[in-house]
Amino acid sequence: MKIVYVLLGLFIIINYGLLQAGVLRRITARVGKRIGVPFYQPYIDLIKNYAIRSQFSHGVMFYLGPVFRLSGGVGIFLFMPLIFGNEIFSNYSMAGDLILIMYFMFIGMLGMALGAGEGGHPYSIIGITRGLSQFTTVEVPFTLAVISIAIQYQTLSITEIVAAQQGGIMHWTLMTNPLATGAAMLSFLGMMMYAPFNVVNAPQENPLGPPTEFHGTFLGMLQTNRVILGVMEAILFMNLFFGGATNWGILFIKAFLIYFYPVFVGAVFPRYRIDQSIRWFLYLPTALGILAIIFI
Amino acid sequence: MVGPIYIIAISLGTAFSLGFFKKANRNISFGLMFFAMAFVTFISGQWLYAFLSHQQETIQIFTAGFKPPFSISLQMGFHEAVFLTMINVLGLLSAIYLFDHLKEKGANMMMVFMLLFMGLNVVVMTRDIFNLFVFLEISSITLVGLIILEKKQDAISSGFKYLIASGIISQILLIGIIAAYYYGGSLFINDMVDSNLLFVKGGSVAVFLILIAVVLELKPFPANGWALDVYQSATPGIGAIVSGAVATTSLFILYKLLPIGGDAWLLPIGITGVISFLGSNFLGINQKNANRILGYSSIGQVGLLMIIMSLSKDLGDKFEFVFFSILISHYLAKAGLFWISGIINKDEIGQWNIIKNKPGLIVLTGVFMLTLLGLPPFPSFYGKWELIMNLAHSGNFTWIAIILLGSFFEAIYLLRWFGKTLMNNENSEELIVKFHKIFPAVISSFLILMFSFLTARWSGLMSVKYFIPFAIALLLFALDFLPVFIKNIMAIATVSWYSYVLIYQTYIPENDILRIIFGFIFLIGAILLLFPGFTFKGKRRGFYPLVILMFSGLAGLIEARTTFQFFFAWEMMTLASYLLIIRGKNAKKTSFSYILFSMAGAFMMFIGFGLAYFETGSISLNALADVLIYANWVYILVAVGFLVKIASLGVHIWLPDSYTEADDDVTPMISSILVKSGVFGLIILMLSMSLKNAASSNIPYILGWIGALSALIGNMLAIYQEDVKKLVAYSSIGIMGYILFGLSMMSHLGWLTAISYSIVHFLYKALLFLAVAGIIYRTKTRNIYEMGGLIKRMPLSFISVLIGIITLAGMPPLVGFAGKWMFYNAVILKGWYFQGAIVFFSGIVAFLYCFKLIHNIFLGPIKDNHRKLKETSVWWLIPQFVLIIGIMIISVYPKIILEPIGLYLSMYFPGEGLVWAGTTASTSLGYWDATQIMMVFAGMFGVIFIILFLMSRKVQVVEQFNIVFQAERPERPETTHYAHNMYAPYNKALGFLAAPFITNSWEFIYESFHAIGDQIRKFYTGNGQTYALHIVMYVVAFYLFINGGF
Amino acid sequence: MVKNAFIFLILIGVAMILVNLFAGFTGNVDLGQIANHYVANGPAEVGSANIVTAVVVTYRGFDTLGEVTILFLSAAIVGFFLKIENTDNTERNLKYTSEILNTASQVLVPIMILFGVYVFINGHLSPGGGFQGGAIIASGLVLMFIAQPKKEIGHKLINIIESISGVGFVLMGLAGVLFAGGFLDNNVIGLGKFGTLFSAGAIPIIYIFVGLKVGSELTGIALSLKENQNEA
Amino acid sequence: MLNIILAIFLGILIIVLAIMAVLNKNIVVAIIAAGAVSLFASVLYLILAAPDVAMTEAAIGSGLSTIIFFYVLNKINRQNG
Amino acid sequence: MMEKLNIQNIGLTVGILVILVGLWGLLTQKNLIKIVIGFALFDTGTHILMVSIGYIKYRTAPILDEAVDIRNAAKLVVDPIPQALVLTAIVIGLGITALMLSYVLKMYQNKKSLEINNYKDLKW
Repeated sequence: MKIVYVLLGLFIIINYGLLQAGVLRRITARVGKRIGVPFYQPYIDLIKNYAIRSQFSHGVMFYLGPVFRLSGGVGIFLFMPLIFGNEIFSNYSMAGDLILIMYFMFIGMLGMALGAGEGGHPYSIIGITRGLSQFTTVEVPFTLAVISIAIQYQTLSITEIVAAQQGGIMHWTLMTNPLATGAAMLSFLGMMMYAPFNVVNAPQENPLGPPTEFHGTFLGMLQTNRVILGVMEAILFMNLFFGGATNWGILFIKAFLIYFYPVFVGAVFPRYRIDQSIRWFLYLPTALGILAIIFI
Repeated sequence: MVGPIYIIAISLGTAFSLGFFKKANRNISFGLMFFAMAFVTFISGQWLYAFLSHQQETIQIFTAGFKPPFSISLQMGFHEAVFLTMINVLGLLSAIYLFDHLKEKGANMMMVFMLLFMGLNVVVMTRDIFNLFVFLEISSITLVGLIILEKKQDAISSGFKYLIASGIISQILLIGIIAAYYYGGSLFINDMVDSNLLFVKGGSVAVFLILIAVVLELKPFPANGWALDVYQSATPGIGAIVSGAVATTSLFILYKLLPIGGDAWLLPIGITGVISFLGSNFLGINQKNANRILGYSSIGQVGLLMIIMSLSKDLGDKFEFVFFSILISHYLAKAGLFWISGIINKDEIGQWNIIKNKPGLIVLTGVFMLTLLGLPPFPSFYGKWELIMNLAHSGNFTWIAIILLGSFFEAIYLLRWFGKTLMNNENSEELIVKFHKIFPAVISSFLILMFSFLTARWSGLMSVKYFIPFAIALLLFALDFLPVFIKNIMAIATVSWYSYVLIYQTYIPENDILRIIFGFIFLIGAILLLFPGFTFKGKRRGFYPLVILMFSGLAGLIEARTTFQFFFAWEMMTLASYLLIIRGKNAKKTSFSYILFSMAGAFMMFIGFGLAYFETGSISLNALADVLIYANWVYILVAVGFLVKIASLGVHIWLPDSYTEADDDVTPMISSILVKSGVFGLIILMLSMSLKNAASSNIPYILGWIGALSALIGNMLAIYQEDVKKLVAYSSIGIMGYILFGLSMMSHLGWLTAISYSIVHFLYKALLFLAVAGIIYRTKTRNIYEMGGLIKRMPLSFISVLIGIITLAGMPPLVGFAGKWMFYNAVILKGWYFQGAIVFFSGIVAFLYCFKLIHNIFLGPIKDNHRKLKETSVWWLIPQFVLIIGIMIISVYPKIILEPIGLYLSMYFPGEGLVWAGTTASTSLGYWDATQIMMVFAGMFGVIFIILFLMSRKVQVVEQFNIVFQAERPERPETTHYAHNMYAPYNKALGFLAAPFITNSWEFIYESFHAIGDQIRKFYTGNGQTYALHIVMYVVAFYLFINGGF
Repeated sequence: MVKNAFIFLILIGVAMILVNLFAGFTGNVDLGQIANHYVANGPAEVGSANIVTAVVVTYRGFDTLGEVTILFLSAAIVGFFLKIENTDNTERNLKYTSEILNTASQVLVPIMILFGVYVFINGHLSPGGGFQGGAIIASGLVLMFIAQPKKEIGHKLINIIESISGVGFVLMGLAGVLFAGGFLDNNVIGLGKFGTLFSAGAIPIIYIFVGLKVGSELTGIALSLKENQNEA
Repeated sequence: MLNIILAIFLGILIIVLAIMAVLNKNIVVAIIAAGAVSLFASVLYLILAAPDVAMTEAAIGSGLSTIIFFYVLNKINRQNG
Repeated sequence: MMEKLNIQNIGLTVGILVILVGLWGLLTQKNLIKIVIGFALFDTGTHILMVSIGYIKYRTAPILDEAVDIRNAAKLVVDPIPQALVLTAIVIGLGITALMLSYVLKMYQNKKSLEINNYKDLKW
């Protein structure tokens, strides 16, 4: 029975994510004085990709890469409680806490990187290098923030963290622990890999990049994952810092706003080089994180 | 029984009658001489036997039929018998060794040779001081004569220096004697001791002159340039005599005459010894000439023995044991080394690698050098232990520090030298070893082994069962001619038997969780890691005895119940691992730094144990808990030894290269098993000390920071490595830092993390190194940029590495995550947020090199020369898959290890453990259900995989892009790997963290030592006159010092 | 110069030590216990009128053995040392010495040798003994070498005398162990009448050995150095 | 008293000769001076009631050792020329 | 002052001075033969010292001939022991001097130099 609810939740999240992606793409286009794609464009892309029959593979790991990637995304979904107080949509969050989710992010990255690696394309390794490098430093402020809120709430269970934030906006971590929230939100920019931290994606923008390697069904899986992952990360931040959600409506709104924030920032700032972004994360966000721990 | 007077009569008679044989066949002369010397040896041995076997009384031999003091008397007591036997045995061996020299030079030199030993014999026995002077002159004249056995210009001029110096010394002695006669009225030593010479004005000066002359005979630093030149220039056979017999005799003179000076002279003698010991060992570091090094070392050892003599009061009834065990080690080993030096016949130690292809000689050299260093199981080890412990008991920590410092200096040059003997040898000069040259050295090494056993038994510290590993190692050594396959089976059988006895029969019934765990890691691990040995062809000479010694050392650590046993096992394991590492082709330099750091750490530990003994008076490990006053010191000192082993930041620089350069199947042993000895040591230490001791509570805090920084720096360095073994090696530093951090948290969860992580680390590090080694075995390269695309060729290895790095990186669902999760909880509960954050950051950094490892080896385009590669040998794969199974079991059901450990720990850390509900573990902070996660993951992965499989039915496998050789030929091989230097941006941003400033600062220290030593030794100008001046200055300075003139 | 000044300072230190050594020196008034024993009982125990001889040969005879050994060793080493490398040097460039010296030596040498023998045979009665006698003999022989460079005394002869006397000395010592109180006890044969030539037990015999031995050794040393000198 | 004066005289002579032996540039003179030191020392021994020592010193110290010195010197000079 | 002026003290003083002069020669002279001469002087000085120590005022040599009454000898003769020791020491000294000289000779044969500063091949 659980599985049915979980799948239901997954279905909702995927659809929501696709829509959100479409809407955001349109918004950014408008900001850039372009017309942009229709909001349902992600659906079209997805379906098209899954429909392509011709497949090329470079080997087992190449084949399994997208599986790993999607498993990572879905895994985060599976272990994340979605709606507070709702037994149905708490998924498998009883199997592990916040730490599990933090570490589950690695699985997808690893699988993807391995798959791309077996493709043997130089751009893929460049992208992987950049992604991994940046990711290590992005995690620093986030980890500090997590420690800070763990100290604050004396728990690592997401459900309990959300529970502690109930009772109005003044109980949100945003208010009770603004430093941690600040640090985490800065690192969120890096996690979402929008500008200025999207040099990671640069190889993909190249016509010869990994998207050409991973195509068809593979690409479809990757896209699915990206949709899920984006939303889930937003939900994670929502749960940790913005009081969680007691129903789907609030969840949609909050997730959209949180998701919109890196997009907005990305629309404003130019790209950093990778070594610049590494340093950047280790300065201001990390400092905030440290302060968050000191002043908790 | 043959009276001792016949020693003299026979020697002199033979020597005088050799004059009849001057023109006769030299073999006859030699035979006569040898027979006489053998008989003399027999006489002394017979007396020794009499003293040992039954209550033989000390006897006096009166010459001329009058009682002393009216005539000269000789004394034969136990001590005399011991020394005489030593001297005469050396004489016999030297005679064999110098056979060709003596034969070439004829009867004259044989007389001289023989009379040298006669002189030494009388010097030992005589109780008349003027007689002592006369026979001392005999021995120095004979020695000068023997120096010219080899006609070298250097030898002649050094003989002249020696003559001048010994002439001055004997004149000083003579003046002292005549004045002592005037003031004391007797030349009989016993009378002189009883008389009140010291209290007569002038009489004390007479005593001073006599004793200073004796001290000068011991060639004290710095008034010893003449002696060093002799050591250097004389043929090494003479060096053996000088350091073995003459120095021994001189020590006996000091022992005999010291009572004249009374207690007031003990301290000055001790200080002289200290200056000699430290000074000459320090200068020895700079030497390159083999015989001169041996000379420095001899002088240093004599200094040590002088120190011991001056501390005889503090050592009490252990004095004899300490003195004798160190003396005999020095005597046998130094002579042996001189003999080997003669065989090799190369001045520079850099050229000693000529023995590279002579395993026998290497073993002998090793035995002698390690004996000098006082490593187990050689006699000096027990001597040093008793020395340090008894000094500690009476609180003489200054002396302890001095002794250990000097020993460390000595270790530096001896070990460097040992390393050089194993250097690769390009020139194929064949070394001819004559039987009569090698024979004495062989005998000497046998004697060392015999005394190892005897001193061990005599010390009462060792029960017979500790010799079982040695017996097995010796057996394997004797069976060294067998092929690897059989020896490997034997080794596995031995370790299996050992682990059966220890773990199954002992620990499991006792339910001693800690020992079960580490027994498992050490021994079961050993069995697994011995499997790849089957892939080796040929004999692998010397490998298996060392392996057995190393593992039995590790087992000994677990077994140890006293600090002695612990230290013994520790040193043995260190030694064996050092020798294993040094077997690697280019491992000489790095094994040197390994052993230096280890020795320094061991010495610290030694002092720590001494301090504990000082306070508690017990050498039981449990007694560490009773240390209160010096708890912090003990804690720090002992911990340093362990920190070296786990390569914590600051003392880590030995590790990467050692791991890298060791043999491919040795590396996993060291990296996954041996380092755990440090962890085990820390656990034992902390369990015994910190928990019950509030005073030491801030040390874990420091250790915690060290651990965190080690984790960071180790991982940071790992990501830039292009050598695959080095990469894994650096990661070990990181992981060990992680474990150290866990332990130093001093909480239930921290320890649970650390201990379980020790197990996990063992599993995946062994797995990774085995996989890597298996790959190296096929690809014949360690450079990561020369690999690539191997996934299709070696899929099984790929799986191993994949599992290994997933575990290492701590990704769910594998068991690595358990560590991370518990860690978070522990850190937050403990409140060590920043250290924890650093450790986390480094954990993420670990992800970088994990990926590099798997990607650059297995993915991407394959190299042309690897296209035909096969999967690695099954012997590499068997242990890998056993380990994988282990990892999987623990991953699915971590409760099986975590729960018992938790129970065990709750004895020490009540509360704050994991609470188990079914398969869910929880703390007050969070929860985690490994089994469920695994199931969810597996299900999800399977579903997604099936979806993909269904949707992409016709997959066409294509080759990768080959972008490498598109147009130009690369100039450097590394540029042919498309992912070379993949973390360049990271280096650009955070490279400063990986700057080798620690290595540089250690090197700076080492270089400074050299520079200082180089300046100091300039005062040995080589001018005989200057040396004479040194002697006179030494006398004056000593006089001023004694009389408070300074 | 600075170095010499420094050495001077050091020597002042040595002087200070030596002066301190004799700071308590008052000059003897009486013999010490041991010396007293020697003088008082020496005639009875050893039978030698020359107490120094008694001490040298009997009471401290062991020292003398060592001393002879030292000379023996020096002779051996010097001989060995300087013999090398000029074995094939047959061409000898001899120079002729003056007539007077030549004649004088012919007269003097036998007298000196005789005197030497006298000195060591009478060692127990009058000043002198084996060393002095041996040295005198050696001097005589050396004088002969100077005067008559052609005259040869073979090393071989010297060696044999040296060996025989050395072995004899040791055997006398052993005889003491076997037949009397200990090594080198001169009581192996009767002490004889005090003050006569045939008295003092084995002392004259030992002194003959010592004299021969010292004489041959010293000659040997001189010979080694002399032989060497003729080489171009 | 006469003995004392003689002893002082000998002593001064010995010391002067010793200094000469050490400082004189000419080695032949130095050797002779050293031999003379021994010779006068043996006279001093006679005054000190040590005829045995006096004989020995005269025969060995001033006699044989001087000769040996000269032998060596001679040999060295020949090699030089 | 005058009572200190006896033969014994003169002997001691001369001995010490000769020792010092000998040492000076040993330590400062650069010529190998002169060094050996210095050593020989050092030796002689020691012997003078030793003989002086055994001396007793107004006594005769320890030879019990007609001049000395045997029964009262202990009151009449000087100490024989230092003399015996000196005898030994003189001979030993000769042996060592001879050895040194032969070394000097050999060194000279090899390098044609009597300068001690030229024999510093071994050092440090």
